[in-house]
Amino acid sequence: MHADRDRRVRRMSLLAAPGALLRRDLLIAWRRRAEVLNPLLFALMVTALFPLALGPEAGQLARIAGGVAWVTVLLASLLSLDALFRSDLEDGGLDQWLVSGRSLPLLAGARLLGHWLTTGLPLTVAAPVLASMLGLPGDAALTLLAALALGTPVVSMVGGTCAALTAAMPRAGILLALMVLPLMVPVLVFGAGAVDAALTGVSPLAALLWLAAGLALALPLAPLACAAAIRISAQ
Amino acid sequence: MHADRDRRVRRMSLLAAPGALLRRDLLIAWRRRAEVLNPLLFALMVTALFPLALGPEAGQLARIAGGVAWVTVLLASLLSLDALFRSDLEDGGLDQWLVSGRSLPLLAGARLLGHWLTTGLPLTVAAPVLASMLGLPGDAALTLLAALALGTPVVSMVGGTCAALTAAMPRAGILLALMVLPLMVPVLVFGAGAVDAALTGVSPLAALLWLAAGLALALPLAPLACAAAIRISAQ
Amino acid sequence: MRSRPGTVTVNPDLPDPAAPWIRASRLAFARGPETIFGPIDLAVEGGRVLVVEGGNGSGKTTLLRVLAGLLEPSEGTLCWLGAPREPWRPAPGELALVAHQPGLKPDLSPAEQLAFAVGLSAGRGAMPIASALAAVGLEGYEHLPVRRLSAGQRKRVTLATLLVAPANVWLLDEPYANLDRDGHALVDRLIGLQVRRGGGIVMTSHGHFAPEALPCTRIAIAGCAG
Amino acid sequence: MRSRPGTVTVNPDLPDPAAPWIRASRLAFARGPETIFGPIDLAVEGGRVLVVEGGNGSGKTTLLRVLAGLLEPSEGTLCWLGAPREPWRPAPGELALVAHQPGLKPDLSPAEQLAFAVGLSAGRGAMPIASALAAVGLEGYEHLPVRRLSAGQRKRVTLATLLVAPANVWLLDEPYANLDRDGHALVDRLIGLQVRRGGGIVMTSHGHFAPEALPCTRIAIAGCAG
Amino acid sequence: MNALTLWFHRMGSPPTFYAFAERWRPWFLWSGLLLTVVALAWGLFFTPADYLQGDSYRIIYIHVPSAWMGQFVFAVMAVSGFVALVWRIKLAEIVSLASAPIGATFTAIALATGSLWGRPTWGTYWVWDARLTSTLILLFLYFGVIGLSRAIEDRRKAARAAALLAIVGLVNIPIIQYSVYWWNTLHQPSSVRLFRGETTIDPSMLWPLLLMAVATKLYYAWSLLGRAQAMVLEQESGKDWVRQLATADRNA
Ligand code: HEM
Ligand SMILES: Nc1ncnc2c1ncn2[C@@H]1O[C@H](COP(=O)(O)OP(=O)(O)OP(=O)(O)O)[C@@H](O)[C@H]1O
Ligand SMILES: Nc1ncnc2c1ncn2[C@@H]1O[C@H](COP(=O)(O)OP(=O)(O)OP(=O)(O)O)[C@@H](O)[C@H]1O
Ligand SMILES: [Mg+2]
Ligand SMILES: [Mg+2]
Repeated sequence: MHADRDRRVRRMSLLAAPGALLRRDLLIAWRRRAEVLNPLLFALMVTALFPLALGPEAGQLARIAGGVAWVTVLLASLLSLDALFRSDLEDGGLDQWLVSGRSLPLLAGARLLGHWLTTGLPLTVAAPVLASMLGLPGDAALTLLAALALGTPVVSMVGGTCAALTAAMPRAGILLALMVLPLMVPVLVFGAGAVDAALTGVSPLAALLWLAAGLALALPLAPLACAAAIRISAQ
Repeated sequence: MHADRDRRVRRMSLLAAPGALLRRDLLIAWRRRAEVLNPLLFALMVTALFPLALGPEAGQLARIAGGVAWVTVLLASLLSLDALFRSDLEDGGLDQWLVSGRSLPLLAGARLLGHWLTTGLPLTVAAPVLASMLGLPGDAALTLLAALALGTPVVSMVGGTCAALTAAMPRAGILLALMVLPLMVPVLVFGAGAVDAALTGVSPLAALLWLAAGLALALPLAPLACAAAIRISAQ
Repeated sequence: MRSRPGTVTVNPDLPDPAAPWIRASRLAFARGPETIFGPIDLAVEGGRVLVVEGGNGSGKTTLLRVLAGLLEPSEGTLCWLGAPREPWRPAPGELALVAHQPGLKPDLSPAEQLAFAVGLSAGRGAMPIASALAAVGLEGYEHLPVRRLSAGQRKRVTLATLLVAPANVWLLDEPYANLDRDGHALVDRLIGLQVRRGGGIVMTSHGHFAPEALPCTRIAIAGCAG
Repeated sequence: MRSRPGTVTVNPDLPDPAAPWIRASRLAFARGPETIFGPIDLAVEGGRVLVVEGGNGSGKTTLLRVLAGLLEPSEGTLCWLGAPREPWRPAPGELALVAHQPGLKPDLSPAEQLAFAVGLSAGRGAMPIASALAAVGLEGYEHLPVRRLSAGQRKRVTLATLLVAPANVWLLDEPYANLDRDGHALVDRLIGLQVRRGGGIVMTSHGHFAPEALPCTRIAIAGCAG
Repeated sequence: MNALTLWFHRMGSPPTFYAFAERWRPWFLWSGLLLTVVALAWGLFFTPADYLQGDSYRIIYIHVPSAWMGQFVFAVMAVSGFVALVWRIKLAEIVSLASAPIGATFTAIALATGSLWGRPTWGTYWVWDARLTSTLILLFLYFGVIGLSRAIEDRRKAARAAALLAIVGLVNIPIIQYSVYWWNTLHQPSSVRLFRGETTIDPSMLWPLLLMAVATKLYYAWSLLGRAQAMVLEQESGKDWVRQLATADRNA
């Protein structure tokens, strides 16, 4: 009994710091809630750009819809990743994380979760809209939704780790893209592949399972890697 | 004679401040010369991603090559625009521009020129590589080069003006994209249209002339608009 | 157990109650080939203020960042309460750092900043947020975003974190900078509080200011002052 | 023409040689509904130091930014050498601002920072860059990137811009902050120089420091200090 | 100073403007409502059904005026933004800022009714037609302006930034329109010829359409003045006249 309560108290206090961080990040996002819609609007706009660039023939468009949707989502995440740790590094916030003596992987995990909640989740929820703009039929649209739900957390986690590494550089935007995009190739291939499969009538389950496997791999490892990256950047 | 020399001296002193700014910007770029290649690498990488996302049918690729090249270039510029005025605003550099009493449009123009020299120019020079990656034939590749040479300065100028407006925001990446992308539609349409015309054997001259007209419009107006934007942001 | 009254004891198994909070022996820091500060010895004792003095560029800030565990010393050993610790990483509730860059978010109010500091802290013996803000003279500014505060007001928010998130050792980098006369008295009061409860304090100073009438040890840091 | 020896005259047609450099009448600044500093009158006279005193958050920095033309006053008029100017925009060589955020680029060396300052300036009566850096005590640091300098060393780089890019009026926000004893003497010397050549100086202070033995006018700014 | 700038300057005084808005808003509202009722009744009940589209075409009375207003309001926003930036007239700032959400709403309504209409007539909600695409881009331009103004906290600064972006956008709108037409005609010579062929419209349909166009402008004026009043009150809170207003309200 006693040991049990102790353990619960310890676990609570273990999660106190990341909990506070997540709450604060969401509070800041709430303060700038006008901006929460931005990744979404961006995705809509890039989706609109493609027809403008490629020509309006609808048939061609639907054929590449899965790829376009994923490229769009990747870019929207990329644009928001750049600032993920930069401001904390510059204003000394990361120093405070380190001096606090709290578990750095948990803090990093909270930050990554916050990023997904404010970027990946809205994009996932908006999947049906993207799908209808690109002329995807119902089951392909559902597949896109599932693929995004599995894939965007991976994007946040892997991208966030890279962002922690580049946080100390003043204009890392593109360097970050260079680091993140190759790492995202599997997500892109399986994500777009799942939609493609659904479009051509094949079962998208295999591709979705691969995405799930990636997620299962990233969940425990990304916070550790991210913490190590933060330590390097903070020096 | 005397009046002539006076005028020359005055013109020189008028250009002294923007000249110093351009020199300094290029010096900083040179210090981080590893990063100068980044927009280029980004463009190459996104170009390489498209076949992955869209599936490997080559014929389809060549048909959309102009559009893909332009979307890529636009996004590469976008990623580098975000930081264009931010650091100067945060470290008080813009205050010094304003207090100096020097012509703000000229200073803004120098900054925009610097951005083009470090982003648009390398992308333009790399056009043949992009073209061959996308399987564009010789004259379409030349058209792409010409279109990029005319279009990328417009991207720098219009995008830079928007970047000046968002300079005071800590995480403007996506908002900036929301502002810039709709304004870039004409560049995209005429740029991709020129390549398309060349591909289908039509003369791309009309599209290129439209791009040139856009450039001629932006050249005098963008520095003024950008200066106004800086004044607003610096308050 | 250490028995100074009111001390914020977080580590239940303190190795040596008589030892200073931090002892550094032959501590040095180098960037590449260049030594920033030479090998020095120092002890951060409970109930005393360790004032690090030196000219601009002599290495005061660097020393503080080494003690905070942000930079790795190139030489020397660091002990916490007499026990050597390698690598030097603080545990919760041990250290607090007040630096030039205090990690304030422009969009959040002082009260919200402090709430986060409480979340990061060990959370014992702390003062409520509202009282801490009142204590540093920010009544009426609790709910303004930090973006709207002046340089000195921001400094006061940072100082308030020392009250809501107590720590055994305070590392203060130029705590008097940007503050007005009242603010100076405030810093003196805060330092007095920590001294009375037996905590340790390291502060840097250019020699203009120092806490009044409190037990101080001054060490000079030898650097190539500009 | 104004005939103070060595004055940096940039405007060839000075409206009134006897007038102060800047005169503000009933100057006030408000953000939205809230007045930051009340209507005040002030004159920045040549050869005198105008010391603006006030507690934290009283509006000193805001006043300086209004005088620098970075913020628009909500009330009142500003005159340059007796002639009203609306909108208030400085001409080259008229103003210099030393603020908390001095616009230094982490990647550039002090010498390169100053070269840019020279480019922005009116470029007359200036000191060579190397001598200016020596004068502020940064010999040996000319070619290190600013990223590697300490807080005080950065402040010194900023002060050196006053030497290489002379201006009629200096606006100094807490010029003594972050500097050591030598640094204080340096600021005093710089201010003395500007006073002797008849330039104007406005500086903010919390009352701890002030230039020694120089003609000063002190004004207190009334704000709701934190 | 000519009469117009004089009027603008007088209107620039917040209490004067507030009183002006207070007086005129009901007029705009009631006349707008009246016109709407008349136009809709006329359009819905007293005009014949289209020989091709049946009754579904009647959505035109919402669709077309909204589409017109989307463009009109953007122009108003940019022009008043220009006035605000050049002559520093506070009122123009407010007009510019308050117009953005109204214009965006009209544009969104045009898009929504258009795509609802597209379903029965074209068999799809969306095609990449030139006019559709340029309306979508117009909506994005509005989003940019709104997003920018929301992201800046200081109201005056936000207004000026948004005004500048609106001006840049306005300069671009003709170019965008042209480029989009060029784009579409280049790729797709003849799928939807609906807009350009049909320049002749039956007068019995035209009249209610024109009435609706006037009604939407009245509605715009009403909504604009309301938003502007709220902004003025916010900016001036703490001033004497606002306090008097508040006490008068309480007493009433
Ligand atoms: C999302 C889909 C649509 C959009 C964005 C859209 C947009 C517009 C715009 C911007 C205008 C105003 C043009 C002007 O400046 O005069 C307009 C007018 C008009 N629209 Fe649509 N439209 C859409 C769908 C439709 C559909 C499906 C129909 C009917 C089949 C239709 C019929 C008309 C007609 C009759 C006019 C007035 C003709 C004219 O003034 O040229 N629209 N639409
Ligand atoms: N990031 C860095 N990289 C390399 N050298 C550095 C870095 N930061 C500081 N230095 C050098 O280390 C020395 C000590 O710097 P430090 O900031 O510790 O000085 P300080 O005593 O705090 O000075 P000040 O009183 O000016 O704040 C300086 O000479 C500086 O040039
Ligand atoms: N950007 C801003 N937005 C809104 N209010 C602000 C802003 N900056 C400062 N203020 C408010 O204006 C007042 C004066 O600020 P200012 O920075 O001028 O004070 P100061 O006298 O320089 O103080 P300090 O000695 O602390 O530097 C403060 O109360 C502050 O809260
Ligand atoms: Mg220091
Ligand atoms: Mg200040």
